Amino acid sequence: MILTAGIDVGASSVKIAVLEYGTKNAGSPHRAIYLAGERFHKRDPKLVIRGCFESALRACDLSEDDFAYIASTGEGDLISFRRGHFYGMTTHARGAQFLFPSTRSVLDIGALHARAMRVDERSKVLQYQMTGQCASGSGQFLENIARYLGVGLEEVGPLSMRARRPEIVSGICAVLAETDVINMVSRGVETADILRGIHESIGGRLVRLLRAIKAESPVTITGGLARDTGLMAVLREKLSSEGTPLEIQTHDHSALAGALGAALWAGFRHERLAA
Amino acid sequence: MTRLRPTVAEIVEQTLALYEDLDFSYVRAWKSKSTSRRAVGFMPVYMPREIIHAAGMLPVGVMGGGDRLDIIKGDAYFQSYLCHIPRSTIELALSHRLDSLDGMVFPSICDVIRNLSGMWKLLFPEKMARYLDFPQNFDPALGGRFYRQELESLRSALSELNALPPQDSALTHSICLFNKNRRLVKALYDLRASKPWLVPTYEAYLLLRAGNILDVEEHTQLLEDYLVRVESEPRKPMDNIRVIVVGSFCEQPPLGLILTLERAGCYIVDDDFVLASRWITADISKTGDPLEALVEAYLKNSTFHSSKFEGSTPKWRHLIEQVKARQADGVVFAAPSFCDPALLDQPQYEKGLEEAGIAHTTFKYAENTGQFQNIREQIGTFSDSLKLWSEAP
Amino acid sequence: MGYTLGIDLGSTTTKAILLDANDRIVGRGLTNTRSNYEVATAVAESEAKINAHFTFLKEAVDSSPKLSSQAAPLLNNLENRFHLVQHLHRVNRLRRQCLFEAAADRLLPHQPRLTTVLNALFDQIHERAERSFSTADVDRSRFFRDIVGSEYMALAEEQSRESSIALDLLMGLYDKSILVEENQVLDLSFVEAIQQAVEAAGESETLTRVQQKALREVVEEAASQTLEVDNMVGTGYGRQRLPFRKDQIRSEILCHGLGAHYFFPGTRTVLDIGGQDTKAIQVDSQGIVTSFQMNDRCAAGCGRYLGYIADELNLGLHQLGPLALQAKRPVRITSTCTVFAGAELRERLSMGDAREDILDGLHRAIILRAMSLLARSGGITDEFTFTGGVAKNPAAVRALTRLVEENYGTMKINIHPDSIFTGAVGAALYARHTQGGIA
Amino acid sequence: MTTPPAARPPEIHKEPSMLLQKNMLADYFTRVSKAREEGKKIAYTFVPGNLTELLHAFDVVPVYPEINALQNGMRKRSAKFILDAEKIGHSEDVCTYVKADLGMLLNGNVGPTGEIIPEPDILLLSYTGCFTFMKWFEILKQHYPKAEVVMLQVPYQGEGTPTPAMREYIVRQLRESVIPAFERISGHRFEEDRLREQLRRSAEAEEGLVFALQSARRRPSPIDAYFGGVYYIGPMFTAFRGTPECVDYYDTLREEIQNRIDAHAGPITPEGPMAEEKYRLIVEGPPNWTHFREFWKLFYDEGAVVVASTYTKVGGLYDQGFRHNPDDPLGTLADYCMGCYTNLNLPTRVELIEKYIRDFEADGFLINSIKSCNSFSSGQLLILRELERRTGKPGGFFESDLVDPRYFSAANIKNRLESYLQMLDQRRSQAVA
Ligand SMILES: Nc1ncnc2c1ncn2[C@@H]1O[C@H](COP(=O)(O)OP(=O)(O)O)[C@@H](O)[C@H]1O
Ligand SMILES: Nc1ncnc2c1ncn2[C@@H]1O[C@H](COP(=O)(O)OP(=O)(O)O)[C@@H](O)[C@H]1O
Ligand code: SF4
Ligand code: SF4
Ligand code: SF4
Repeated sequence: MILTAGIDVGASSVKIAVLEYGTKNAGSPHRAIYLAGERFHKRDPKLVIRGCFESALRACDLSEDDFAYIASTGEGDLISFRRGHFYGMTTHARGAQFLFPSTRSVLDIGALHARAMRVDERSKVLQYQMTGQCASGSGQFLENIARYLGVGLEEVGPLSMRARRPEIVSGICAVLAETDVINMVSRGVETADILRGIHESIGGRLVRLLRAIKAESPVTITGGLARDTGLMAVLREKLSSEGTPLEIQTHDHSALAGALGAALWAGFRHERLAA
Repeated sequence: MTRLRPTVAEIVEQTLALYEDLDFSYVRAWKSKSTSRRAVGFMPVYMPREIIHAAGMLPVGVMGGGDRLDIIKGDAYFQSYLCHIPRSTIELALSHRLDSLDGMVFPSICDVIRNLSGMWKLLFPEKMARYLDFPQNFDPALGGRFYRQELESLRSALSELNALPPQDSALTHSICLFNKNRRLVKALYDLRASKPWLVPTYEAYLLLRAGNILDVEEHTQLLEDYLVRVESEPRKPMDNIRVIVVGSFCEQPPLGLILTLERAGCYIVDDDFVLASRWITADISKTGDPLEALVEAYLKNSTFHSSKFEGSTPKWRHLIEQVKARQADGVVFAAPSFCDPALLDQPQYEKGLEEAGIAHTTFKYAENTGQFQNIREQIGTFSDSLKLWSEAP
Repeated sequence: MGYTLGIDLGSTTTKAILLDANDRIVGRGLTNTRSNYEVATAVAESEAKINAHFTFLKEAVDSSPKLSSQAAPLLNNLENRFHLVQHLHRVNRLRRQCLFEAAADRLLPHQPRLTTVLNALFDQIHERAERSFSTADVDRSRFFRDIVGSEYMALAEEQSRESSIALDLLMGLYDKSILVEENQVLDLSFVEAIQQAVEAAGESETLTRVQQKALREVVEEAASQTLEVDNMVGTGYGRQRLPFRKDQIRSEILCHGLGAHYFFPGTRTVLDIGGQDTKAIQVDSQGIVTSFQMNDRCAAGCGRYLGYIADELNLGLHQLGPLALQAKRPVRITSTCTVFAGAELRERLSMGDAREDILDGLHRAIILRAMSLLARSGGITDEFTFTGGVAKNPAAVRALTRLVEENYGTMKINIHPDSIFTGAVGAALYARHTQGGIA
Repeated sequence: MTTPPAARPPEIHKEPSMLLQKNMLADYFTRVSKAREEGKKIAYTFVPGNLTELLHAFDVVPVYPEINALQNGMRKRSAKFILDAEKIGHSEDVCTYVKADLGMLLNGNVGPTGEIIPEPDILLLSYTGCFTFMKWFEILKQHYPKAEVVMLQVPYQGEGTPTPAMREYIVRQLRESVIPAFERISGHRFEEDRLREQLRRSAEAEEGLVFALQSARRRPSPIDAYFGGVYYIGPMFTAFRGTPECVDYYDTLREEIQNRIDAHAGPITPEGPMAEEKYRLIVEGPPNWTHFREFWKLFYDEGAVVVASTYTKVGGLYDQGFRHNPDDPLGTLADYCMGCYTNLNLPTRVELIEKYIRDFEADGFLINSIKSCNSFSSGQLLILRELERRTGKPGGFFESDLVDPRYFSAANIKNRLESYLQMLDQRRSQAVA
């Protein structure tokens, strides 16, 4: 057994996974011993990453030298203490399949990007599609809206599910959404209906991403928005009613899938290098 | 007189300087050698440059403004949902950077370039601006005949620029020069395909771009120098995948994008950048009527392409052949945003590749894209996926 | 004598202008736009009226033999006090709202601790306000929301560290409460507030008894002046939803053209960069619009872009420009999208690029977009007037000046200190001149 | 504010000609759906530069994918179709007519009227003024491997006038490849007299269309030459040209317009008759189909009447004198193909609109710039400036799409239209003062 770490640097937060990697020889299963994420909150990402990593060391009572391999993913350039780097989709695919071995497609929904991947049983990415250079419909977008509505992130999902008459919106700017939302509020649209409308629109885009890669069931959702139960509900609904039905699954550790995947690939790579 | 071959580094430096020179100083310098010299610009994708050359003029490929040109006035002419190249081309012209060109030819490639020809007529009435139609009917008696008439009419329009009557012998001579040039470009592409670590696409691309502006003989020499010199460069193969890039035939990807592709683990073993230099795939006949030879080359020996009607063989078949010939691991579709010809072809290509079990990936860009993160992630994953999994868990 | 009122309901700010019968500006009102447009309009209008009262007050003080010697400091002080009174009033309302939110069911287990923390927090906000408002230069361009918001955020961070109450929870309470607070009209009349201000001023200033009495008199007189509004016209982003008659609504393009003409009769091209839209307008010698262009619904080309960046850096909007002016090695920003630019900014910062260098690039980016809009509207013709909130930003002005010079040659570039009111002035002019039926 | 369910929208006003057309269209789609049973061959082909008379001469039933897309747009079916096409990999960026058509195909090729549109035997790629047409049929060819593509390339008027070489190219293609292909596939011999007969009727109906279009020179204009105009060109530009029904339709139309002229009445709109003609406008560019009525209403509400439009010329510039000439059947088809609006180069388009602005005494002009259509849209901003410079009339610029509802923002367009019209007002009052 060896120790590996995966550090996923996202647009809004850093996520760390520490893994007991069951090598081929040992034959033991891989086991995550530490999983955590922290948001940058306008602070210097480098410092947050370092701080977060040190908390992990402290919590596991380890030092940097104990690791066989530290891998970065995402904006890994910010990490000086990594040994190798894996691309985001490679790690999310691996992480998702670790959480749910049955995974055939992965939908990673983060702060700025969403990407859909179709994977084989060895978590090889067969096809994928990402969103572009406009943050409309991204996690950050949703966060902004929640802020304008004075709703906490964790309330977004439950509220949206209470909607009765979703207010359909489309393609609104993540930044200017403030006024659109204000307009809706001033027209007396319920908060729940606004949120649901936005979920519908984001959901529509996500479904298109999934369809574009000819996603297969089951789809594992990774990234921070996996926590948004409202969005998940919309996705479930759309994916069961439009085209070939797709089943989706989320895990408590969905948001950490990238870090997990990186730690897993780290172990794999270490073994190959050692061989 | 013996001449010292420039080194690879020098060639790269020279071609990069040419690439970055948005003022086309080379053209000015070339023209300043004689008052009768004329230069004629042409838009992508294909232009029978021989005709311009034979008229004693410098054919200059105008490929937009790339990523270093600020668009100040160009947006005044194009809506946001149109591709980028026409606006940067207009910007170049309005900022007097194209003043050294005595005329422009707009080959038939898409509606945007077609309309640009009319815009040129409205904006710069004092300059020659010609639309050049290509045949979509490949019957020599129909499309061939029509194309010949187009070429004749272009020829006489050119001869008005410097009052020299067209001469068949000159055209034949030009055909020979360009044949040689095409052979060397082909050699460059073949070398890159067989030893991609030796010929980074960054360099190959700059060399092609230089061919857009340099006098053909000078360019041919440069290619020769490069091919000789690069063999002895101390370059080592890397664990990269081999890909073909498709869709970038008109608006060109920024250099940063080409670098990103290479850095994210890809060897580009074929592409459709600066296609005019490779549109004709075999030597053009140097015997007989030279115009007829140009027409025949177009009808029979031109590459498959989005703005050419595919006839009975779907384009994806050609692409699959290319993948096999180049022993590529996969295909990268990189098309400019809003490029109808490239984007409408993509799903057909994709379908064909899928049936043939060839990996592929798709993204869009603009010539002035500055953000490559997304693309890097995507291409990185693509190359990861093709190489990591030989023995994955 | 009647006044006309022009309201420009912008996406970020709502502006009100009062013109007297001679088209002289007597009152300016500015507030941030919020979900309830009527509130925004009402607040801007009342601010304009307050401002008009101060205009009258100033005239009265200036002409009062007993007070004129100390007019400037006195008025300044009075105005600061006045705003402090208003401000504290709102802080208290916000405190009550936060406490109310903290009593929500799901928070019950935390409530006792929350109450303590919130009270401590608001006590400090209160104290700080007392201090900052008494020192002369308060930055009036920052609205209640911004001033209180940044203080709250800083204090909440402190409190959460000390008290183990999650920062997110505290911020959530604030976000909810500020919305409620903002959508109420101020329930404090000019007279009440000014009297409190006079009391306070009387105590602190070294005024003689006679002077104090004189002050009370002029204040009373100014406060009692009625502001009879004959007609009003609304314009701006939210004009369709203003509670106005159709003939009292004008397109913001027209109002901007006319407003720019009011300030600078030689204007031929107007660039307005507001919060949510950017407009390039060509006007004729009468201020009548001949052509215009507006940007798409994308924050990347307008004021919100800078606002977003300022938020990212935890800076006030007014600090952004001056910082950018100090750039030494400007950075080229590659993202178009505001949100991505924000991410790029953070990334570059942590890579070691200087804040001012990045800011310079960001300013240039927004102006480049404006240049393209200008080109689309027909280019730039002498004289050129720059209006809207962003005209207050010196780095944006510098970038614009340079690009205009490079691409259109030298010309007169006008920026008026009241430029943010351009649309409202245009609206007020329409209100006056449509009355006689010259529509 | 929501409308209570009980309150029905007001009755839509329809002119007799509109009802007639509606029936013609319904019959047509029925005919199409039954064509196969009746042993007829089916050709898919495009509107600009279509060879309807020739198809009829071979008894081949024409199907126009553009018209299907348009009709589906008006019936609010296109949004789903477009999404479906995007699902199979088509880009958001490309022409939505193509995507709407592919989407319909993916959904069983059920046409706008609910009847199934049969597969094509022929893909007649006679395309004028747009490259996308070529791509479109390349794609369709993959879906219909049995169909034969027949190419008729129509050269673009790059230098402003059709040259004899271009005309000859088209005529030769017709004679040497198109007609033989049709003879082979349809099993009918080419009968030139049948074609002549058709062309004669075409020319007759064309007179009627021109009467309608020219009637807008009057004040008040009895027609709206854009929103109404798209109906007036319907039979002429599609499957009816050359048929007796087409002639009848234009007779009815003529009578109807004459009645309004006599009554000094303005156009009939779906909201009712136009009250007062406050503005006379020229419009360049196609309309948006998904919100057609909403779009029209914006004009109606403001008293804006469109007196001439370029969209009504995509199927030929009859108002500029062109008539099908039965005495030179193939030559006239060639002239027709080359003369369609989007086959004109930009300087010619500018001249044409300039002429409309003057001839129809317009107060200004508007450009509805369509995201889908590079052929129309690329260069329109220059057209705008050029026209403003030449005529001194202000131009307004809108952006929308043909059949993709995602690109129609009523609020935005309303805002722009209002601002634009207020601007016209201001300039008028200034001119008076
Ligand atoms: N409980 C939650 N409900 C809804 N959204 C959430 C929740 N928690 C996190 N998010 C969303 O997740 C996003 C962050 O996702 P993440 O995958 O960490 O992004 P990145 O890796 O790009 O930083 C945030 O933008 C936020 O909107
Ligand atoms: N003091 C200031 N310094 C710099 N920029 C400012 C200042 N005040 C406002 N702005 C800028 O102006 C924008 C608001 O402009 P404004 O014309 O009021 O917009 P709108 O009319 O759309 O509400 C803000 O987004 C901000 O970028
Ligand atoms: S619309 Fe908004 S979210 Fe989209 S690119 Fe523009 S600024 Fe970014
Ligand atoms: S990039 Fe594509 S759409 Fe644009 S001009 Fe070139 S070929 Fe035409
Ligand atoms: S691009 Fe324009 S002309 Fe061509 S098919 Fe699309 S809508 Fe029709």
